[in-house]
Amino acid sequence: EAGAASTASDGIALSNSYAGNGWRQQMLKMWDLAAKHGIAIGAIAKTKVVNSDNSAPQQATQISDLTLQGWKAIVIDAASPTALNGVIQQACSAHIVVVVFDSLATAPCAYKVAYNYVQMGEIEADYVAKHLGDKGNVLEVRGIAGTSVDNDIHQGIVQAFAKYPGIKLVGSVHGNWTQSIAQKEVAGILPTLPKVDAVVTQGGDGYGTFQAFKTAGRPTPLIIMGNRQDELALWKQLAGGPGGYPTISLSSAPGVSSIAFWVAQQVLAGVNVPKTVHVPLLIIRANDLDAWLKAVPPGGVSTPLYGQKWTEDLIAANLGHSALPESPIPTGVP
Amino acid sequence: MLAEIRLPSASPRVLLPAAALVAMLVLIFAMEPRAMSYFGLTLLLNFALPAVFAAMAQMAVIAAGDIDLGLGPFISLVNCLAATWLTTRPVAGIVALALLVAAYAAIGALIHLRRLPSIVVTLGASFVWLGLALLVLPTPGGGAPAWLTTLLAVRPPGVPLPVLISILVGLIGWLLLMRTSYGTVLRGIGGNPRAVARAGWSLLGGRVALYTAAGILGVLAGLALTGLNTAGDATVGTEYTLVSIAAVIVGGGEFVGGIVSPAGAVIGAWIMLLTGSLLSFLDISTDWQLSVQGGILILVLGLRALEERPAA
Amino acid sequence: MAADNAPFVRLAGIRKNFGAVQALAGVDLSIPAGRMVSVVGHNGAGKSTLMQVLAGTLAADAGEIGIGGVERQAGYDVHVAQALGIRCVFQELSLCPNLSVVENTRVVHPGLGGFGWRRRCRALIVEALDAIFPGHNIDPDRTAGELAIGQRQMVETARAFTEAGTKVRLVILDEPTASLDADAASHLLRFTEAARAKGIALVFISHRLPEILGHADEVVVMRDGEVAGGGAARDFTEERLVELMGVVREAASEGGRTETSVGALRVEETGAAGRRLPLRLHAGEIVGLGGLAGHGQRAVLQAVFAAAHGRDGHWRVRGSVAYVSGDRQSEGVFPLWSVGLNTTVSRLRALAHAGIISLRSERTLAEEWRRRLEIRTPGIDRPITSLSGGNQQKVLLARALASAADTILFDDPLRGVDVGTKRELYRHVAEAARAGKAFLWHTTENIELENCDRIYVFHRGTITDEIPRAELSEERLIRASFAAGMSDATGMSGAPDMSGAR
Amino acid sequence: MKQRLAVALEARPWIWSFAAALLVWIAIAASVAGHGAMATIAVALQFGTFYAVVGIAQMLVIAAGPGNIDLSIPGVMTVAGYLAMGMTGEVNSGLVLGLLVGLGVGLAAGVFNIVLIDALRIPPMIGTLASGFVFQSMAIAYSRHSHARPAPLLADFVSARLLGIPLIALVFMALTVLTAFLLRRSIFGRSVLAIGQNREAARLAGLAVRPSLALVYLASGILAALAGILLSAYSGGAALNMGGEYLLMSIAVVVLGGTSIAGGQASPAGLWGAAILLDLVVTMLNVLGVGAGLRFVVTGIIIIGVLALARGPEARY
Ligand SMILES: Nc1ncnc2c1ncn2[C@@H]1O[C@H](COP(=O)(O)OP(=O)(O)OP(=O)(O)O)[C@@H](O)[C@H]1O
Ligand SMILES: Nc1ncnc2c1ncn2[C@@H]1O[C@H](COP(=O)(O)OP(=O)(O)OP(=O)(O)O)[C@@H](O)[C@H]1O
Ligand SMILES: [Mg+2]
Ligand SMILES: [Mg+2]
Repeated sequence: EAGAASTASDGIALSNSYAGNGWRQQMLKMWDLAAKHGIAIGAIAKTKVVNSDNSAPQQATQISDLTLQGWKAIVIDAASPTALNGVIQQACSAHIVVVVFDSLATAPCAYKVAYNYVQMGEIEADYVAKHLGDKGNVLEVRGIAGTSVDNDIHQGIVQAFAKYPGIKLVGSVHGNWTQSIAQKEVAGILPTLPKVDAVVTQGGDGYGTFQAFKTAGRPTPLIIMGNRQDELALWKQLAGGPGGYPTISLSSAPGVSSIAFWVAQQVLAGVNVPKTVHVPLLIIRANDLDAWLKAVPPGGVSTPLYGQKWTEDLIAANLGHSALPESPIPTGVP
Repeated sequence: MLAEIRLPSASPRVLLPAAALVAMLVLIFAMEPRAMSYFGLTLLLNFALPAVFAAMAQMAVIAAGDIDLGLGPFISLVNCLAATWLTTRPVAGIVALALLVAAYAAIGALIHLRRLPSIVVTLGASFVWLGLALLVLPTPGGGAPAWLTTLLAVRPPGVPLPVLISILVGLIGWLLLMRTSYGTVLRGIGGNPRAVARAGWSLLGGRVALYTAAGILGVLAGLALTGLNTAGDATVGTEYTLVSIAAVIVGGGEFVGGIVSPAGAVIGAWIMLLTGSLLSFLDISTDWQLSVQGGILILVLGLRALEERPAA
Repeated sequence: MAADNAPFVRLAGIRKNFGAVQALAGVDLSIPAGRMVSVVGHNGAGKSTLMQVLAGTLAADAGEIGIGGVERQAGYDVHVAQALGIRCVFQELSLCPNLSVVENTRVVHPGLGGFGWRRRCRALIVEALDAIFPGHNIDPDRTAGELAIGQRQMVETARAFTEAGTKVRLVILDEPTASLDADAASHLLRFTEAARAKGIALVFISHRLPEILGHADEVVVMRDGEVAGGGAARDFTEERLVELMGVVREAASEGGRTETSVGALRVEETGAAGRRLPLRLHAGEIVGLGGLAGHGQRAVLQAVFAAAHGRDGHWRVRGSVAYVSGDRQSEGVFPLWSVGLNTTVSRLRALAHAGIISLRSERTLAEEWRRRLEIRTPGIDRPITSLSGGNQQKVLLARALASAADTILFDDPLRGVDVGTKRELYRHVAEAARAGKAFLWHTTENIELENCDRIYVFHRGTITDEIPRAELSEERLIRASFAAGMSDATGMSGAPDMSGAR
Repeated sequence: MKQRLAVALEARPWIWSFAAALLVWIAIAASVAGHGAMATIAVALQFGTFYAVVGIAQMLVIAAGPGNIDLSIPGVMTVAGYLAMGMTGEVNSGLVLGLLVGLGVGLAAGVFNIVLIDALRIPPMIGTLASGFVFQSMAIAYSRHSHARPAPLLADFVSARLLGIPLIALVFMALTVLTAFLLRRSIFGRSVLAIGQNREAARLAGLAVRPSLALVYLASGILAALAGILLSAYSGGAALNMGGEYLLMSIAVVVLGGTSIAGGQASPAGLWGAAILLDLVVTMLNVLGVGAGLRFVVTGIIIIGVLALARGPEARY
């Protein structure tokens, strides 16, 4: 019932711009699981993964090569939102289905599996403001300068805080979504800051931020967490203390690669898919924390593995502009 | 055609990388016969142009016995300017690009006058370029000027555009640097600056000339990249720093002594490009793809050492 | 002013200081057209500095410069000098090693650009090489770095005589024969006569006094940055020159050695494939390696050095070995270090306890050798680059002697050392030999071979003769150098070091 | 007088980095009205230690002469960090094994680099770039199997303070002094500096050229591994991208510290000035709330500016 055309003999390739951090590693793992499953059930015939070393020209070349090799669909986690548009257009012209996800490319012909990062910023800012009672000092830990994800989240945070005159952004550093860099940057600015009541983050930087406060001997503020195992474990540990530890974990899930995989398969199958498929953010609240912690190994990144059926529901919800399905809570991630 | 060029002592330096390039092409053609077509080569070598220009720019600096660690971010900056000002305010864009070339010349002059190590000055400059790129274009976007995208989409008869221009660039570089009399003097500066100065030549002028050439070639690399990408991004060129250095060395150049080869640099740029490409043709676990990239570099340069050994 | 009696060059009261060092203390010099003026002086006397002032590559602090009868001091630089037809062959070789001989020729002719410059340069340099060094065997398309040092010297010398546009009026030759063998040197000296006949003025600097007395028209003796005397060359003798230079030593008579006590075998050639005479060296011996430059002497030294460090099967070497190169820039000095550190670097193991060097013993050792070789420097903490070339060479010699090595390999180490210093150094070598050290001494100056007990003569990588000192004669040396007429005499430097011992 | 000052400065090229760091610090103190200014120094020392350790590694390599440079440092840091954490197994009793394995990885990496440079004669800049790819890729493969936190003892050690000064800063200042001493007084150090000035002369002077070069790359590998282990311990575990920023910064620290990129001379003390300077610059710009673009521009200008002031002692022409 999936669609008119059979995709059993098709191949879907993944072009990934960077494999050098835990999130991307988990993303690749989820791709692998989804693709293996897809092959096992006869949904597709083969897959291939090509990584570039965070270099847009190299990734562009590799996409050209995949085009040349005649893959039916190419799924892309892009090194740059703009730099691949030329080759993506080229691939589209060769009647190849192109799906971009996570770090998107803006080429109009590509299907986009998109998080709403502005919304992510808004949600965390709202949470912080509400929790502080519209009064307090907030430090912002940003991602890699010059990326659209960083700008979107930042924009959402600034927009949301505009509604709360009592909240003051007292500092901003770039933690590059990396524990060690976030730790260093926060530690550097911390001595010059007044009391910090909360820290808004972008994920991957919560643990480092906490370490910086701890070594500086400062009271731990409310830190918005990402979805790395160390962040969740930290949350759990802090929550065990007196008075608990209210926060939320907000992130994009590396399992989004499995959504992108199934979206590509659905397009190949001839299903009507909107050009932009919105994906719900992974939001972990206190009552789900234990379930998530159980499912993610040390050093891992929590994520659901999204299945074909779930993706079909997602597409339907996007088409019908209805509420997006909730991310499944994992029952055990390999 | 490139191999026929008579370079009395440099030719063995160029022959080996040329052989390596042929081997890589043969491997790719064997795995993907479609690559052998006009269309296939166009796709395969699509991004050769920015790489070739970048390699030539780096070569100009290495010819002076220097090294440029700022080239990649410089290319990004050109990309950002081309995707914004050059499209919306062409005059301002052209002036800005001209100023960038002048800035390169100024860096060359600074390095000479204050006797600074180029490696660190250009490292500092790389931060400046990146910062300026972010100021020009805080988030990726903009659009390439139409003439640029059209230019890069040209399909000349017989020979694919990237191949054609690569050969042309190599040829022009060879003519200017290896055949003209001033090019000879410039290489002499890399070999024995004092001797050249004592013969009455201005070392300042020479270095400025080479850095100006590097600036112009860097701008061309950025423009070519913009034409291919169709938009701007402040971090897009970063890799070109190391890629261009590796291309010059793989192509038979040396870090000291003004020993460079334009033909070799072009071949080196192609090798670096195809090294990344091979990953998409070979079936390698994602964990080890980086290793393979490193391994190919080691192989190409290691062969050169084996070949040179008997003479040493 | 009549061109006949006005000299082409008139320098007066030239002064030049380098920081606190006064290199030139008011020098006067005239060079008539068509004459060869020879400048002699001890190391550091200021000869090269004076020539650089004349060539326009150094600006004098004070003084008058008149060229062709016109005063020029304001704005006098290398461009002006070149336009006036002044050329200079500098003491340190000034070729670009990455450029071919043809391309190096272009570098010195700023006006020689444009279409077909390569062809024109080739014609120029080939013509000059042929005229000065017949049978030179240098391929003008080879890169300079591939040439042997003697060949590079030939190229550079010939290059100075090439004419493109401006006429050559004066050629300065600063120790042009220091790296040439006797044959090439005599070719050059013969050529200077032809050049003089064409009206070209020449300045010729050398530490080889016979060359000067035999060929120069006039002699100027410099001492400590001043002119100590001068006049027609025929009025001088070697002893008179040496006296004026201020380096008369009691050792002046010590030309050769008399007593030799031969000890244990130190170096032995075991696999003398294709070599008629195997080389041997005993403790207490000084053995010379003669013949034309570039016929395998250096290869032998390098092979012995490598063998001592365990890397050659054709040589058996007993005891430790030290090497002194005459090419101090590329094989000798550590330019960032002081005189002291440069002296002791080969003796570190003995100066160290548990791997840590004793600075006090190091100083003592360096001071001792500075005193013994009379190295001219205000202190051993001064940078080595502040020393004159000859004094730097002394430091290298001190390094080898201080190293306590059993065998010392000399690769023409007294190149560019003044005659007084040389005699002094000969004495040190003889003394060390008496103390049991063995020397293998390659020299391009045949007269130096008189210091050796035996001489092996090289031709095309093989030893063609073994001459005991008692039988040493210029004739026999020359005969062996050309392999006793077995091959044509044009084989000069044909295959530098390549055919040598491997 | 003026000349004597110039000579004194020339002999101490590291002064400039300290002077610049002091200026930046004054700017920070002024802009926060003194609030927390002392603490910023302690923080800069803490993180500066990682720069300094990596800097010692890179400095030894660079001192060994033109062309010598180690671009594999980030890869070595990462793979050593992972293996050390993994082998330690988060318990103090595993520390010895973890450290041994981690440092062993650094040693092996050094050996690999030597093979590339010495046996295969690949220019170090490219050879170590390529080997860095290999090490990084090993870290990626290993990170699939283990991602351990540091043992508590090690974690405490790297963040411990003595009288408000980070303990590891003191430890590695001592190592810096030792390095300076060895460069000046040991046969190995002398050999490295001699080789750096004139390799052929060093060979003919009877110095052990190839072994010394090998030792330099081995030391670099081990120190890079050490830096990786400490950084992992400090930030609660290894991360795949933790080495990235040290690729070019290790060179910047060395040269800003007054070491000549042309080799033959080293300025260990300057590493600390440069490391603190680079940390404080970032802090200053964060404090001033400068945007990312301007931040990079200012950093670049400071690097070039300090360099232009502290032009190395090597004379040219
Ligand atoms: N760079 C320098 N800085 C300071 N003093 C110097 C420098 N170079 C040379 N001197 C001093 O100048 C004096 C003469 O040196 P110079 O190089 O002119 O000698 P030279 O005549 O070329 O001798 P040689 O025949 O040994 O080369 C020496 O006493 C030396 O110490
Ligand atoms: N660039 C320099 N800087 C400082 N001192 C110098 C420099 N060049 C030469 N000197 C010094 O000037 C003096 C004269 O040196 P010069 O080279 O002219 O001597 P020279 O007579 O040519 O000696 P040699 O016979 O050894 O070549 C020496 O003391 C030398 O050390
Ligand atoms: Mg001289
Ligand atoms: Mg001299």
